[in-house]
Amino acid sequence: MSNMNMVQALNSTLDMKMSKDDSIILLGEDIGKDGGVFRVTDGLQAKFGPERVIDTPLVELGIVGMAIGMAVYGMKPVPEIQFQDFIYTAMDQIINQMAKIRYRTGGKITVPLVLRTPYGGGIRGGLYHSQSGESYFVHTAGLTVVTPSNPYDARGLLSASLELGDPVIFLEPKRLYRAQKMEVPDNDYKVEIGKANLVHQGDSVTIVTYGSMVPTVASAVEKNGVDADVLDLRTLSPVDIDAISASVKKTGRVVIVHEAPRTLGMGAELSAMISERMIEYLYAPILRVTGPDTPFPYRLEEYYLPNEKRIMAAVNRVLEFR
Amino acid sequence: MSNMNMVQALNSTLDMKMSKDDSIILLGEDIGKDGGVFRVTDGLQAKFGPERVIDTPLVELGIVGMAIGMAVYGMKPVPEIQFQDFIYTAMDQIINQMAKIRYRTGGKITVPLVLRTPYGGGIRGGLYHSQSGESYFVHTAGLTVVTPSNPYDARGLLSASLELGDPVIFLEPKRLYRAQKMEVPDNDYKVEIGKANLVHQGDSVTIVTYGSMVPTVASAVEKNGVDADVLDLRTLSPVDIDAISASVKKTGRVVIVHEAPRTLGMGAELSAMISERMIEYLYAPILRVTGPDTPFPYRLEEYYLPNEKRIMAAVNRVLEFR
Amino acid sequence: MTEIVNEQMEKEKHIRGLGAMILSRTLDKKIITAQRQGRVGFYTPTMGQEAAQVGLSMALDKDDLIYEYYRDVPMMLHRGVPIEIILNQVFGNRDDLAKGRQMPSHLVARDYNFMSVPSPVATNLPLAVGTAYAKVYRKEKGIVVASFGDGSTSTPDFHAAMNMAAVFNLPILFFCENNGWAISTPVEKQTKTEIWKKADAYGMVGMKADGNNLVEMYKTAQQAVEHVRSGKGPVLLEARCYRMGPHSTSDDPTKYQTDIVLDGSEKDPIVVSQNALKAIGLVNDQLIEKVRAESQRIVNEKFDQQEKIPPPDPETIFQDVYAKETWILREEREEIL
Amino acid sequence: MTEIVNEQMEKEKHIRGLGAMILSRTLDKKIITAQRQGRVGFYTPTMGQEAAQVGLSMALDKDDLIYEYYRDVPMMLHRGVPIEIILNQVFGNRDDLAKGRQMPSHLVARDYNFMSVPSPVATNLPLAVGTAYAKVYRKEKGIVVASFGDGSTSTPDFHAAMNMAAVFNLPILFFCENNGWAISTPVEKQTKTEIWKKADAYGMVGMKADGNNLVEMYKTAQQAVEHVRSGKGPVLLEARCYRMGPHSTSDDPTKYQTDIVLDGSEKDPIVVSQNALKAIGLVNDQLIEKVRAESQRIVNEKFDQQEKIPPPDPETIFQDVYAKETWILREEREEIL
Ligand SMILES: Cc1ncc(C[n+]2csc(CCOP(=O)(O)OP(=O)(O)O)c2C)c(N)n1
Ligand SMILES: Cc1ncc(C[n+]2csc(CCOP(=O)(O)OP(=O)(O)O)c2C)c(N)n1
Ligand SMILES: [Mg+2]
Ligand SMILES: [Mg+2]
Repeated sequence: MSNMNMVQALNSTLDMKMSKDDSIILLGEDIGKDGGVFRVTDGLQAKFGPERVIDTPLVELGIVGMAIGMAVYGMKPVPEIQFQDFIYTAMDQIINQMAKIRYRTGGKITVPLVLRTPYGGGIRGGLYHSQSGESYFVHTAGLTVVTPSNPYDARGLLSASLELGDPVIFLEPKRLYRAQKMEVPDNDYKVEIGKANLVHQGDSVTIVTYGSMVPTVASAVEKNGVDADVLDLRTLSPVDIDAISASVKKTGRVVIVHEAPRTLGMGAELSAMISERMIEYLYAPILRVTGPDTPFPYRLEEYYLPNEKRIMAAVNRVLEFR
Repeated sequence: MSNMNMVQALNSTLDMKMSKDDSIILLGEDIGKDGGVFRVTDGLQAKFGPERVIDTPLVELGIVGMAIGMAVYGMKPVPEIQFQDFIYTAMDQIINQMAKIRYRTGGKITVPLVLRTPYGGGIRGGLYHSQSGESYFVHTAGLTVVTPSNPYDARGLLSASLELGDPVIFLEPKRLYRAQKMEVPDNDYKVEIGKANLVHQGDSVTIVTYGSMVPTVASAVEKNGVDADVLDLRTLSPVDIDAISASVKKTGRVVIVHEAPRTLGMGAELSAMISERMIEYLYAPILRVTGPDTPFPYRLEEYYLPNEKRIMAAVNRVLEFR
Repeated sequence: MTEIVNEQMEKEKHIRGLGAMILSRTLDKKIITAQRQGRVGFYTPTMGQEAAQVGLSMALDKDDLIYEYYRDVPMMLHRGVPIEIILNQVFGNRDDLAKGRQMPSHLVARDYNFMSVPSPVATNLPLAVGTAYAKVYRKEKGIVVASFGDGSTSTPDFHAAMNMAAVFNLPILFFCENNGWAISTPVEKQTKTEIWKKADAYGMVGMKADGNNLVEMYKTAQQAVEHVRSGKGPVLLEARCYRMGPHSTSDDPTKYQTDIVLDGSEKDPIVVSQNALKAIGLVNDQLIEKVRAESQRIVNEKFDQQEKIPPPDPETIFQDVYAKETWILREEREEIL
Repeated sequence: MTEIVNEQMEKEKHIRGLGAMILSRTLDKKIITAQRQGRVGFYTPTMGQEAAQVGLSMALDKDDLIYEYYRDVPMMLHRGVPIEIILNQVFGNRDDLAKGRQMPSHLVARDYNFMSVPSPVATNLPLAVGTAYAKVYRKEKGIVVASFGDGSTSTPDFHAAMNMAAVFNLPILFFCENNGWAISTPVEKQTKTEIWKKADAYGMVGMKADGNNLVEMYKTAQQAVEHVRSGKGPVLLEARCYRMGPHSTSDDPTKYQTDIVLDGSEKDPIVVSQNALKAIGLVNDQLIEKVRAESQRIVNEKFDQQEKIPPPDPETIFQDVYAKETWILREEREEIL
């Protein structure tokens, strides 16, 4: 066991996995000498050499494309996109190559890789350093989408992602990078992909959330003594429908919380899944507490991010709904 | 009035608008001499000259970026992306520039343009000539997303889009390009953006659909004598919540039909909107009939596309639900 | 010239090369005709690019990996991809390695070191760079070839791949088959330089080849391959050739093109290459006639045979999205089938 | 040299240029210090690039349009953008033209013909091509400038813009401020050629300038601008300069960089430019001291003044997404505020 934050958890996992498996290669902008702008890859180039921890030119589509080209040839590359906001220049590589190669080759060629990228707001990044673009990936068949909300999960999910054999979009909530330290096992444990985590238990309402919103929701629930199931999805695609169903059938009331904009945010799919398979269990509307459908602001970002007040307003509305 | 198909409707609208307004410029691959691979711009270069109907090099991000650069300078460009499947190479320009310039400049700079692109399956195009990517655009704040389902709407929506003053993603269901001829007025009428069209009226169930699925749904409803409201959304962002609400509050039963994959397809947002604001009116689960969450196949595409059988199965399930 | 004639191996190589060109042309014409008859859905003819591809292929080893593009059937045939694999893909039938999922002309032949084809042009190029990197990392021999058309040089992926290949000094050959057109756009409107010169901008070697003449093409390709193989870094090789057919069976080139090179005319690379080989005494009309007849027999036979194979099972639509079927796909499969 | 000295206008131009450089440097240092004190959220210093920018700016006309990048404060000051506009953006306060929405260093000054800054690097370049096209289409005079760093040349947008500008022969000047670094990546690892030579690959003229010396920079910039203005086509102008500060206030260059150019050292472009102007008798220490003191006074005064302006109204978050507020935004606004 070691006491670490999420950055340290990710860093030590990469270190451990690279020591065991030399098909793992890291590549990205400023990940080598500089150790990444958030320091997730700090020290790894010094340890594993510049051939395995590659500082690339400034071209996201090249980083992603190269990584795919390594993966189809039997390596396990871990490309980093410096901010998720910049990933769109590589979107064609992600949607039309990464996600579709297994399919278009009848399974003859596969793409085992883990694309890491920090996402979300709360660090005064404004329009272009704060985006939560998970919907773009969740909507894309062929991708697996994962996001941890604490150091333990970060380590376990990253380890599991590296063994999956399919492309994983690994979204790191940058606001939580250093938000919390916790005891994390030193061994190579996995957090299963596709399984949610019940972080708080209760009978009156189900709150589904993930990533950066998990601590916010958990503290709102605790502070206000809400009798809630709080589900941390951990995997956004494919989601853990069993965990959701079990909770919703018990509580009959649902609130979904995420930072991404509401329209076609993750909450839309969760809400649709619930209302198409268990509407008869519901006592109240399925509410979403999300970022608004605007670009991400700089100076006023605290208004953008879902907060305790908004979460409690929604929770109270579904609890009081008759 | 003239009798025309959707290609002719689009072509004649561009012709009419360009004759009146010389700030309208078309640009794209093979749109000039060749008239576009679907012939939507046929004859326009001959009429308006190669400076106004520009054959570009093979670079979607350049086409979109150039169009934005024209729009911010007071022109009304109409870029064409040859197949929507290829738009992802321009995705950063769309998400981070087109959609955000008004916001990041405090309204000082605006982007009046209409990006046209054929989308959807049913023409044996396989993985890369059949995609329905509307979700990527609907999720992006700042974009208006429009799709016609017949020649009349095509003309009226294109005309309205050209006057909107904001960037419009104009999705043309290529399967319907030549599927139907109808009488279309020759004048410059508009179909209002943001307003749905009730294409069939009934009291028992609401079927929400758009684009290529409208004829399929309409014929299923008619053939089977279903007592249904069929709403053709016409605009996917912002959707016409009033039309949806009015119908759903009347019928209490909802089926959503689209060709795009189910997960975070348009149906997810529609379902979530309905269940968060009128769940108490619902007698049945909100069902979605959509393409599956796979890439688009070639030889077996008829299994991919929603058909009468699947639509009726869903309709009957919600009608019979107690 | 004399060294070639003297060496039996080189002699046979050229004859095999011409044979592959003729077989490919025969297959091409068969498929185009079949498409007009409604027996095939779509096709991108390869006529006019045979010498360029086969000339390069002759300079490659078995271990070399190829990121091919949709017009590379001649190269595939030359490298020994069975005609059945190609036809199964064209029909999208049950035996198609990709289970009938892609349009014709998007082949899969991993066992022959071809890496499969996406439709968005040039998007394989960055992958080729990654694969070349992996080969070097693993200390493997063999080079990587990435082929593409002249229009593809305008794409973002071309730029990214060229720059990265040079920065990492990788064993990769960028093979531009310049047929003069990108659908209706002539290369003069695509870019304002000669393509091979673009290599300079990346600190890479650029070469130009006569892609219309098998003998000349092979010579230049050998130099290019040798440079790459020896670790001196990537090369951009431009082969000048023709697109003798339409862009695809959906295209009508008469709308924009007046100077179409005709089958059997003096600019036809098969005619040019035959003449070159005849001039050095490697082939004669009799041999060519034999190859032609044999090609026609094989193509007709295989075409009829593979055409009969039924389509894939509808279940296949739901396979190979992930290593394991997700619950979502299971649910969708059960609803749809 | 003598022509310059002889012409009163040119003389004043140079003095004004140096003044803008000094004002910019003063502002830069003020903001960096304030950032360390927690009074400013973030900043990308511009120290070391003043001569390159101002030298170009001196060669431009009022009508010319600039697609600037985040380090172009010196150029903005030289073109007359009020220091208040810059500081309001840095604070993201109520008077910020962009309503406090973007990180500092992403300025809006449309009235001064600056076109605003996205963070994804080089993505303004294709826009610049479109604007240049529109200017030609409308038969307007004036050229378009698009500025960017050395790292930005690796991006897809650079390639797309360069190729299209050349194909359409547009009046656009691609201005690369090569400060040697892209965050921690030295230009030698970014690409294997000199940047100005990349012009060849597009059939465009490339030029290299000493971006560290105002007098030299201005001369080369004049040639480049003259070429573009006369309709001879686009130019890629590379100005060699230094990044004297860290990449941004979040960056720690000591992790990767050893040879940082210090403020006031002999490689500092202000020192170099002062010396050059002194050598031709245009300025003296007294004048420089006066400009310095005056700059400091203005910067201190404006800084304190603009810092006091309160943040924007929360309602602004929901504005300017569309021309008209949608029902969705109205609903969200009502829920949140
Ligand atoms: C990114 C992208 N944009 C557009 C297309 C449509 N398209 C298919 S082939 C082609 C022309 C390609 O020209 P070139 O690279 O010269 O190859 P050729 O077809 O001439 O062999 C175009 C525009 C595409 N496939 N991908
Ligand atoms: C597309 C994109 N990728 C990554 C980044 C993160 N980033 C910001 S500035 C920068 C380096 C830019 O270097 P250069 O173009 O040389 O400009 P400089 O900062 O040196 O002035 C990087 C990688 C970004 N802004 N955009
Ligand atoms: Mg071509
Ligand atoms: Mg730089």
